[in-house]
Amino acid sequence: MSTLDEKAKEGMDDHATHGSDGKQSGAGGFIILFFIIGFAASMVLGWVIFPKLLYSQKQQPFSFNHALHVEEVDDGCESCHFFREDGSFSGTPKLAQCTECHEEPMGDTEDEAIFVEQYVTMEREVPWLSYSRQPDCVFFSHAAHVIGAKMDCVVCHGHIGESEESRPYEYNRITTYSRDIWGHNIAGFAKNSWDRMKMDDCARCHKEAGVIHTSSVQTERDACFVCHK
Amino acid sequence: MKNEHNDNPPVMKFGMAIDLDKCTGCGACMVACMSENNIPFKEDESDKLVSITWMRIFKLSNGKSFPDTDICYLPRPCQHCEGHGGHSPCVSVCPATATDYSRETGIVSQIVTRCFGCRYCMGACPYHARYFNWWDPVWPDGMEKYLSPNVSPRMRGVVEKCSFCFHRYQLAKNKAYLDGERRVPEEAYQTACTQACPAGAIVFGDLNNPEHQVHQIVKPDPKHGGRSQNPRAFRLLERLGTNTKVYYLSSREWVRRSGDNYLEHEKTGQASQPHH
Amino acid sequence: MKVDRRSFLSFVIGGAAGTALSPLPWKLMDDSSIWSQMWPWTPVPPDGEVVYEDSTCTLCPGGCGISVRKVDNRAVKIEGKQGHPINDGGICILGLSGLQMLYGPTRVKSPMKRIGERGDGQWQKISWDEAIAILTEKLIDIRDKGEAHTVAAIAGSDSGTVPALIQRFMTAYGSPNFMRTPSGRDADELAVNTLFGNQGRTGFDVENADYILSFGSGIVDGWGSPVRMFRASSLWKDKKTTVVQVEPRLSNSAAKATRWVPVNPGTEADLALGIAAVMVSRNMIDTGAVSGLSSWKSDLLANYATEKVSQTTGVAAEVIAELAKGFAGANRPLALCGRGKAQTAGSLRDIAAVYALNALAGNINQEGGMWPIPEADYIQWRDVATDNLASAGLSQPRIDGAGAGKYAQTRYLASRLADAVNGNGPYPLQVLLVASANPCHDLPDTQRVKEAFARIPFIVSFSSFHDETAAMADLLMPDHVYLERYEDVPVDAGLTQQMIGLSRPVVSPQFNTRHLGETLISAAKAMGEPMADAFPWDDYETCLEETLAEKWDTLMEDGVWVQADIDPVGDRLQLAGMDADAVQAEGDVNSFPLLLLPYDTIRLTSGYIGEAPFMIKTVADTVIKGNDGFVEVNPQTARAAGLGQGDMATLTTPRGEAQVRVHLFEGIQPGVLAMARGLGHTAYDAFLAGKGVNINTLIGPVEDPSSGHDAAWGIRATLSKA
Amino acid sequence: MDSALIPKGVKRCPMWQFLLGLGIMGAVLAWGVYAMLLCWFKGLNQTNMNDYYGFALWIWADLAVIAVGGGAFFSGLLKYIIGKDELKHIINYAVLIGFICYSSALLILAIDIGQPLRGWFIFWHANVHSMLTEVAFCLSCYFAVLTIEYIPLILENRQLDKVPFFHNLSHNMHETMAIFAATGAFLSFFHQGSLGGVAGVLFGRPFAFREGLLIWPWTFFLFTWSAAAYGPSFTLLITWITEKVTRKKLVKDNVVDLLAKISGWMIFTYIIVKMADTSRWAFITAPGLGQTLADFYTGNDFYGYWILFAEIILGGVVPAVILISPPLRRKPAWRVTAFILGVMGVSLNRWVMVLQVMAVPIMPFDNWALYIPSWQEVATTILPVAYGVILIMISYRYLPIFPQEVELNPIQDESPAAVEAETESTPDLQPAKA
Repeated sequence: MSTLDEKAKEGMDDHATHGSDGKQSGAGGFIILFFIIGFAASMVLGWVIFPKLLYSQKQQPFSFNHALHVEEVDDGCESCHFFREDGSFSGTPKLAQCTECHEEPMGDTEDEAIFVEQYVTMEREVPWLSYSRQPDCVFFSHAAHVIGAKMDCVVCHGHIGESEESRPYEYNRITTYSRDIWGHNIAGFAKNSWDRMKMDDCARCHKEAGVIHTSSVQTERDACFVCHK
Repeated sequence: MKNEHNDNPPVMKFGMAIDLDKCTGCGACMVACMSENNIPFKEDESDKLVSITWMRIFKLSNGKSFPDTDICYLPRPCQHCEGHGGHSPCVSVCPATATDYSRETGIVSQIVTRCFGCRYCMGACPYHARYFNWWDPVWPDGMEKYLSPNVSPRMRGVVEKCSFCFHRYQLAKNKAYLDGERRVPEEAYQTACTQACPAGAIVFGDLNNPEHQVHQIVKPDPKHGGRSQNPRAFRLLERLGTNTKVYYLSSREWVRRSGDNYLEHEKTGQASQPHH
Repeated sequence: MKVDRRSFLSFVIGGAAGTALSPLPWKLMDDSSIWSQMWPWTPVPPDGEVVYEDSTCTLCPGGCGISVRKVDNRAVKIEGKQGHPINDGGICILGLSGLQMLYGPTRVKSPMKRIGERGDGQWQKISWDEAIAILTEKLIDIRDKGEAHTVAAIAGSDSGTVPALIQRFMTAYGSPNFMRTPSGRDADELAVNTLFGNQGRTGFDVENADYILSFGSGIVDGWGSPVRMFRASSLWKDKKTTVVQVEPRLSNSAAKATRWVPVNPGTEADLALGIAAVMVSRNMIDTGAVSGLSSWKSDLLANYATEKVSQTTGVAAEVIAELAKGFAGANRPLALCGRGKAQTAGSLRDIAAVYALNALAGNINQEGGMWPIPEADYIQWRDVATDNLASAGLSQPRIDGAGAGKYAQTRYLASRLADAVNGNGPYPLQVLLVASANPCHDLPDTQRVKEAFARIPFIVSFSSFHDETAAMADLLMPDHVYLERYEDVPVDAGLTQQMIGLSRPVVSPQFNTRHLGETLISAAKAMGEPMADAFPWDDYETCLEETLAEKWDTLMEDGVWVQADIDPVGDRLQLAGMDADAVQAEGDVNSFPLLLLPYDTIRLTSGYIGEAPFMIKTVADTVIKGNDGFVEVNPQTARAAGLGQGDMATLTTPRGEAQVRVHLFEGIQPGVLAMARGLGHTAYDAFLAGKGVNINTLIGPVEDPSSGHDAAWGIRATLSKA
Repeated sequence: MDSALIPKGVKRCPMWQFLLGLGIMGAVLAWGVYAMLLCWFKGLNQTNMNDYYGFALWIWADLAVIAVGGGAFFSGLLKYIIGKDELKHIINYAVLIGFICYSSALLILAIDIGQPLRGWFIFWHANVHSMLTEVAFCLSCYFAVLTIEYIPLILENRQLDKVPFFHNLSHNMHETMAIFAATGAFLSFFHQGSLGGVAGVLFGRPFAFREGLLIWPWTFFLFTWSAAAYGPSFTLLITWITEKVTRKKLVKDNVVDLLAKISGWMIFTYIIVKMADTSRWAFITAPGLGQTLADFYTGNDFYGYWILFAEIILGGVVPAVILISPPLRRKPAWRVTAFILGVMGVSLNRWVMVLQVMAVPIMPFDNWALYIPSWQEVATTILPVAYGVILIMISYRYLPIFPQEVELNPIQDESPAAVEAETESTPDLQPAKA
């Protein structure tokens, strides 16, 4: 007997046995109560438990003090996060950049010790977890935004430059996206421009900035290949 | 940026001219494309109906018997049809807007992460320029090292096709921003196949820009749907109204005739009967 | 409180409503699609800084400059080097596939010794020290017994420092048996020696010629320096240069030519001499560059009268006259020879006839003409001091018979190696060293070659790849691949200049491999005096830098060193070498009524490099389908055999038999079959192994009576329904 | 044992027979589900589709079941809007068959797409220019309508009907059924049409391409028309098979005759228009693009002129003539032959508009691509047939599908000897629907 048959049969039996005594249990109050219980339980599940299950955290290899570094360097963010000659953006610095200053331990913090012992002396790249890495299908041009549109880093990256330690890296267990991309608020609300970096957010900002072109025949918006690869 | 409000960038129309008299069928364009665009491969690639080759070389024959036989090779990238106002055969049929026509560049884009694999576009394309990922791409252990970060590897179950190496335009634009230039120079954006072709048979550039070599070769006639005014030039299946941006050149009449369907009495290059 | 069905239903409905109003279903739906957009098993190539590193490609003798794009430490793309004198940005399909070899699964990843039976593929990883020890102990042992000559080496080239180190190693060791794998170069060197009286090679100024008469040369199928020839072919189109291709089959080169002249297989030299006869009889020749014309003339006119030649070659008399007129009447005519990629040596007669045609047209050392020029001689090492053991070994005859007796002018005869080892040689071989060569696939009559290899007690392969020869080896000492090493690359391949390219390490070695030069130097040092004395360098890089001397800086800067003005080795051609009989295809006409010809295509490799997956992907489904290889047949011939497109057939030659599929092709003469060279690998990986038929299993060497070179251009065959 | 569930006044086969039938069909279903799971987990490499055959057996099956499922909307239109009241005796079954056809179509689509998890993009990121978007929206909406039309039928189950809420719901739904029928007809018009449009808009493929009216190519109207024409034939065919299997008369002759007549006239008008369309395409459209009819029907091993003959004459003219001729129509053998030919004809039409469209080479140097489906494709195509049979079996057993059944089959004897076999020849259903 297939499962379908069984189900059908069970359903029938159910109707056959309970159908007759259906009339006597007419307590309407209970019915509403059960509705409310079901409703509340699923709301708690969906709004509270589910996000907890969906997101996980990882710690950075060691804590990085942006504020301290910004004070030390001359050129602000661009001292370490700069444009290469071909117009591409360097992103997270490589070890070689760090060791320009950190050949020897600078300061006596625990993080500095980890950095020097485990990475500088071992000549290993630091496996930083990038909060704002877009998925592979996205082509994001820093040049277009920073040089072309003269945007500030803060618009997308928030005040990370003022941070004194590295916050945990949160990511979605299903997609492995950084939570900074998908958005911190489970309902999808974004207070700040950097709270979420999904495609709609790109589009919204482009619209606000008045840089929406009508190059796409299908959408009358920016063509797909502007930001995708 | 505000002052550029609704100020659309210059309208370009990237296209190609492929000289079939020069093309030797060597296959360099195919492999240049594969290695530029992270195209996967399987143990058996001899079934050409399931073999992803954004650039594919067809072998044409004049159909005559020995010793009057003649053959010609025809490299076929995506033709980047403009159709009527950007409604190329594939673009208008995609139900999820995964493929699109850009008025800015004339390039037909394919966003594989949007595509859900219905394959309607493949049915629509008369050039068979679209390929479905029937399998998950797998690189033998170690070989994934040569994958380029500029082109996202595709997953199983989506359609992909030639992009005119659009990522190279994106990168060239980065450089242009850095250099404070508004336009990408001709030599800064060339497709991988153009660059590799040892016979120099492929010329790529902006068909709208009279300074570009491709414009000078093709001499597109805007009054007649972009038809070339070069007597050696033809487009594949031009009579369907696909309005492609890949032009072919040949001094051999049989080759030009092979590029389209003609009734017996019709002259090669004759326009089709208007049917719209 | 009794939970009845309706309460439960109510609970479920409430739950459903709540769930719908919570992010759970919507986010799950969205996330599952995002998951599908970035499946963890789809690789995400890491981004980084892009740099280009220039080097020289050594996958074929073409000598192209390459620019390798790297992202951080990964090589991601090979492109042609802009402005390089040979390829100026262009690149061929093989060069483009290099990274699949670098990172591919067929690399030999460390030195290994055989532990199973030969050919079982059972290996044990060993250290380099152990590998060197095994090799040197073996060699010392043999040498001490006074049998140094029973060690032989076979290599893909004899020019450049690495082949020179092998040769030096052999000399110091005391063996005369260094062999180069056969190619058109053998015949060319012999022809220059015979016709111009000096050692040298030819260069062809193809770019400046205005009438090309090609006797089967695969101008766009990989002949000479392939990318240079592609560029020349396009240049000819622009300049409207006449190109005549004489060939039995409509090859790509024939299709690109202005005119294709189908000719009976193997009669190209007859046609060349027929044309020469017309030119001589009509006095359309330049007598200044030839000697011996008067005595040669009468024979020529008698033996190569147009009607007779027409009979032999199948080319109409008026076509012969037209060709003669066109060739002789052109300003800068140039005749080329060497069938396909010139992968076999060919007969002296074939090559001499064409060179004579060039001389008669007066193009020797002229713009657009043929240039007999010296070989590069920048390797100036002090002579090897040989001890008694070495001298004794060196005084022995070569195992292949080259350089003595009737083959006195011939340098190498690797095509005779199998025969010699299989019992017809002067002595048995004890050790064979194999470098950048894959004789177990590339030499004709593969079965006989493998038989011979089975007889050699100890084989060392320096191959970077698990190729067919490595499979027969006892010790693997893998070389770096070209993208991991320094090497000088002297380019000849028909160039009219002397050119040296430099291969540079683009990436650090991926595996535990070692530069062959390094291996030789350390092995020699390990063997002690007098071997060590012949290898005074600390390492290969020192050797290379010292050898290149003043060229080193140029090479480091430009990647290529060019010397344009060269004194030719001769300017008068001695009319000789053409009186031998034409070399016939092996086999009896009655039992084997058809002729099988190998053909070359640029999409398949020649030499010891196996096709990369990308290359195989471009191969048409009329060349291989699944694992089946195809044979090209004229529809008329196929019909007679009751065969149609795609049918399985048995192809039989005097040397072997293979199951093939039929591809009907109008561009091939009835009665002639053609099959692509370069397939039918048994080694390498699943992307290559087992695909198609190795035509070398069907063709055997045919000796050129005047040189001993393999002059086989085809073999007689039958084709029947399988 | 399930007698309480069986409608009043009718006889049903014994439980074991019913379960045996379910078991057999369940096994077929399981085979299809296995193939379906293979396609989902391993990908579409399980099929023999390829880059030349992006659409193949499945899309054909989709188009075919939707075409023959057209009986639901057209019968509804006739009954509720036009007012052919006799049809109320068959409308339930028409709805059920429609429901099966449309749910099957949706299932097949979910298997057919390469990325099922992203299937909802067609709604969320819809491209309004695409015929497929139109198909997806109208198809889903119409499926919802069919579900709504099917629900009151379920509620008529003897036990469910006892619940006052369900009883009232069912009653009220019946009242408003005309609205749903109208909605359904409207939606059907568009999605049937847009399925025709799917092929007709392909201006890169002269074999499929048609001129048309506004944005809709002629195939749009032809598809709608043909679904309306052949759909009732399919409903009647399935009814006939059901009658044979149950060995009972379920629908009165006058009802069958009326629907058959309407179907006949519809087919007749359709086939005239179809011939006009074919001629225009063959003599004007295709030659205008440099192609002749021979380009589409010669030079390969399968697609010959026979297919044109089979579709238009055998599958169009012949059934039309039989069904509009009263004497022929009233002979069951002729009538059923006409139904079979008609269903074959419309299925062949859908085959041509999917498979042959893909097969014809357009570039002169290209080749015909022929294709044989893999077993996974066949199994997943048979899956909906098994599912349909099971649903019919269950529905027939427990729901009063045929209002005239009680009247036509009065129960004389209450003894259990009078049993009816309803399961034996279920496989008969497969060829008719596949």
